[in-house]
Amino acid sequence: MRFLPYAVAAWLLLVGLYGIVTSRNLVHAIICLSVAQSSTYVLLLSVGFERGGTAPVFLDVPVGTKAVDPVVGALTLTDIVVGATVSALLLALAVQAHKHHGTLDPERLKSEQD
Amino acid sequence: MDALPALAVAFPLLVAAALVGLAPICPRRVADAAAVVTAAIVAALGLALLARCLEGPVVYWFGGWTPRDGIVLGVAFTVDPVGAGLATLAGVLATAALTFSWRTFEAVRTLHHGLMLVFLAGIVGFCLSGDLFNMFVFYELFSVAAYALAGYRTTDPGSVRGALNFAITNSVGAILLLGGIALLYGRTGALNLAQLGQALAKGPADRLVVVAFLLLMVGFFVKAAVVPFHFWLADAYALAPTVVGVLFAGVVSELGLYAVARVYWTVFSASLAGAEGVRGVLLLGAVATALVGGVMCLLQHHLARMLAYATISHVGLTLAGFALLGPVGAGGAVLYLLADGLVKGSLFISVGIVEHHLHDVGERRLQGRGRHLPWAAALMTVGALGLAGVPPFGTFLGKALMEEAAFEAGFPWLIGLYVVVAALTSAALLRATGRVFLGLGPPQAPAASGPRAPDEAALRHPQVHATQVVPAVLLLAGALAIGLAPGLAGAVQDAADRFTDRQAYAAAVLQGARDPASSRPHPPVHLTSPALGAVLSALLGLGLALAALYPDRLPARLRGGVARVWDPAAAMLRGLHGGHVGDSVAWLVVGLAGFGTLLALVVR
Amino acid sequence: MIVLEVTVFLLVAAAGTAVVLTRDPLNQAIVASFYGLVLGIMFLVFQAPDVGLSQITVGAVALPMMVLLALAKVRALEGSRGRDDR
Amino acid sequence: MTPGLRRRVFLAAAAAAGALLLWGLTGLPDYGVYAGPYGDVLNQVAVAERKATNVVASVTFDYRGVDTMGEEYILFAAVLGVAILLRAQRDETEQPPDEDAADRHAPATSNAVRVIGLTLVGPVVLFGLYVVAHGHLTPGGGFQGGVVLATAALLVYLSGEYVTLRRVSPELLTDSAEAVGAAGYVAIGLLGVGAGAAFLANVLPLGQPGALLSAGTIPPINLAVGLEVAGGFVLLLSEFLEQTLVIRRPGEVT
Repeated sequence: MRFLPYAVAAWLLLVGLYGIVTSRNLVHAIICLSVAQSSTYVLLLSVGFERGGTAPVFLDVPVGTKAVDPVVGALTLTDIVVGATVSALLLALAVQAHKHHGTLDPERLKSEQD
Repeated sequence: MDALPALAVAFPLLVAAALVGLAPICPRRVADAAAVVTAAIVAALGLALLARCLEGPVVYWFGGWTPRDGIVLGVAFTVDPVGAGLATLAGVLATAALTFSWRTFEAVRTLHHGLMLVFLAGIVGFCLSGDLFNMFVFYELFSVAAYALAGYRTTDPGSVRGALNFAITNSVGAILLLGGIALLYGRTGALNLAQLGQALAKGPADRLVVVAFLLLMVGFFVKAAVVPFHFWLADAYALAPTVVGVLFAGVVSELGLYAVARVYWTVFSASLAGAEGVRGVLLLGAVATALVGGVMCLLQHHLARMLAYATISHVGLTLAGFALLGPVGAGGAVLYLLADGLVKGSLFISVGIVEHHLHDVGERRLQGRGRHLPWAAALMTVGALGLAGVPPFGTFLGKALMEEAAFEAGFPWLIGLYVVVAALTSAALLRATGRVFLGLGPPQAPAASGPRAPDEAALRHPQVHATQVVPAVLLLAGALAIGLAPGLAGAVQDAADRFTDRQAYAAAVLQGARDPASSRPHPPVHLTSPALGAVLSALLGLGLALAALYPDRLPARLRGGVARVWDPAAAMLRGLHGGHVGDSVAWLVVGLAGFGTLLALVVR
Repeated sequence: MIVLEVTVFLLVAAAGTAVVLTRDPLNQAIVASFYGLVLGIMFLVFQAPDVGLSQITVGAVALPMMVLLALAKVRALEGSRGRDDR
Repeated sequence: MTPGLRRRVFLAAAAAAGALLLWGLTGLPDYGVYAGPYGDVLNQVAVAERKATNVVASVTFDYRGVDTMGEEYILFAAVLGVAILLRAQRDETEQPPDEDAADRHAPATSNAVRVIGLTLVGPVVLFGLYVVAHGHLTPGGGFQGGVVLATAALLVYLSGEYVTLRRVSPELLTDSAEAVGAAGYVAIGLLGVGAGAAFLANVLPLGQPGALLSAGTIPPINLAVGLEVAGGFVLLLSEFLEQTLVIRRPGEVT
């Protein structure tokens, strides 16, 4: 339990990368990238977590109540936006690639030298 | 309060939004002019910042959140001459590239200009930032803009594949980067570089610090295209539109190196100080990058791809300067990086001129067809000399400093690396220049396929426009000016002393200390033997180029011997660089494991 | 509480793995939507409701939607390509 | 590399990299223990200093507001990129759909779905606006609310009212909403410079914690972000939608 969420983060990263490396479909690879990206959300939020802390919103609870770190929350928010927008851009590129090459399979998108 | 650092980022962002918002009613010429002027203003702001931070870093707290008792609450830009210099370089290259594109570029309405300005603003923010997470944000900002810019030349199907590979591999790099940031934050509860450095300075590096350094280093190395993280680069850079390629090759790769150096000296230098082996690990990456890039460069016949591999090999040379982990090497690396960026930007424009007039960039198909483009020929030749680091180019001065540092640090063999690699890249360029513009070499069998445009195409554009040539000439002039400016070597060494002084940086950020630090007297740089080395590089390059053009004139035995070694090696290297995205990511993980194992071994 | 946390962590790891192992992109988009939801719940466990809310709107709705639309586009292209060949 | 070789190379390297990562991760404080000073200090001082009860909002839009400005422009750049990529392609191959064409090609929708979908639009829009407006008080804010607002547009589509969607959110409107939102963020930042303080300084009256009109520049920034995110996401979705619909030919309507 002491390191479980950290281990989950490492696992998500590697399993996402495994998906990209073995992928036969670019759209599949893009979703795998978003899984790898989600490892950072898990890692950031778990390092900022404080057992027994509330959410850092002091509307109903007074200031001074033990609360979790608000900074990692803000960082993860940014991270989620970045991940989503990169995925959208990649999807558009994949659609383009399909238009030019007639396939989404990276094996068949070969580099033509010269 | 003087808002200059914030304006250098906010101004291009504001113009970008305005250009996009007004796209439907904004005439094309107005948008063109606005983009060029904005880029030029950013360059001027960079210069103004550079002038201001010579006496110590300029620290700018967004929202006015100055630190309390050494605890940083907000985000700071910490501008020093190195960061400001890179920001200026980006502004200059963007101005040149946008001027070049004035006549050549069919923009999708004005959206493209908006994207270019966001790209520029991201680079500037990245160079000025003094906060690790903020660096990540700006890193992603210019990267996302770059992915889109790399992929949208719909006439070349390869550019989409290149952009995909680029975006996926670099996004994986960004994930590693963020993992490193999370590790450091979990340990120290800080994101400001200075505060992080203070927190880590309390003890020697343990496993968390080693892995955090590894993740940050690899994340930035992906952008810099250090071997084996470089497989994405050639397609992305070579197939991007010229206006984008100028910035890619000129400054973006270098940003990755800058970031490793910045983070090393502000955050990790105290805790890794005892580990001499770190130097060896970094040098290993540098040597591999320089050699692989140089050999691959020589193997290319696509002019832009050639420049892309030249970029990789020179990243290796620059990294070698930083890897010596001393102020002299760092100063040389910075100087080299600035001058080399200008030279490569100019070369990319020259290739753009060739492409614009001949509708092709394949060296063998173009044999002799560039005879009516004397400007491009001259630019390419002079640029090749600049790449070789011949005096009085700025690249020469930078290399001289790095060689001196290598000698003093006990790595004299690095000097040989500089000579050989500069010879390889300049040989490739000289060979191509000779073939395309002078028609040298035995006639090539005309390629059956390929975009061989009829020569009337060249007749339709008989004139090379000033907007195409002048930017390239000015960039080369800038590279010369860096080499000739009196006193620049001393100023750069002062800047490098500050860049590598963690405690002074921390004091300036956390306590607002702004001591007019006494500049250490610098011994004069030895120039004679580096000059001989540079001339040797250029001659070697010329010889190699001629040998490649006229292999039949070589003695048969020599030719056979070379072919036995060279051909299988070349075939293997070519096979590795197939442009498969899975390969890029697999090699990235191999590099992560390899560098990680080495770092773990040397830091123990 | 601890039991809940461990369950959610393991569920996230399993769902992430399932997303990767689902090789058909159309099915994968649906699994990914579920994964987005589970992640959102994990963030609520982490006492980060702001993040949970955006994870659910983005990860469980917007992103899978874009994937489905991109796939629809690709299929349409394949359809027209098939017809042109005939 | 062949697929099999690539996979083996990856697995070997990933085993080593995974071991290294775990080795480093065990150097972190135990899960549930927060070591650093940053968050604790902010939890103590932020409500008093910023009068915003949601500390995450004051970090996002004030203490670290420049990060969020960068983030908004990341979205801006990505949306621009998608638009450039897909529009260029559209210009090459297809005519933009005129309303008849869209009407003909859009999938048929049952009346029940249509009614439910359209009935939901109102509440979803209201909820989105609520989330944007209360970002400084409760969890939520411009980003989350903006995405919710964009989903409202999606509902319109799901109800089969694609033509309506085209009327409600033509490119011009969404483009400019996005641009105005992005420019608005920078403009609010410049407000601080104009007032003689730093860029992004919170120079508006702060009010009292818990009130809707409090926290100075945080609600206006939230509004700019909400505008940009809603415009951006509608644009993203409709660019992909456009792709799907334009390409369909009469024979393919299901």
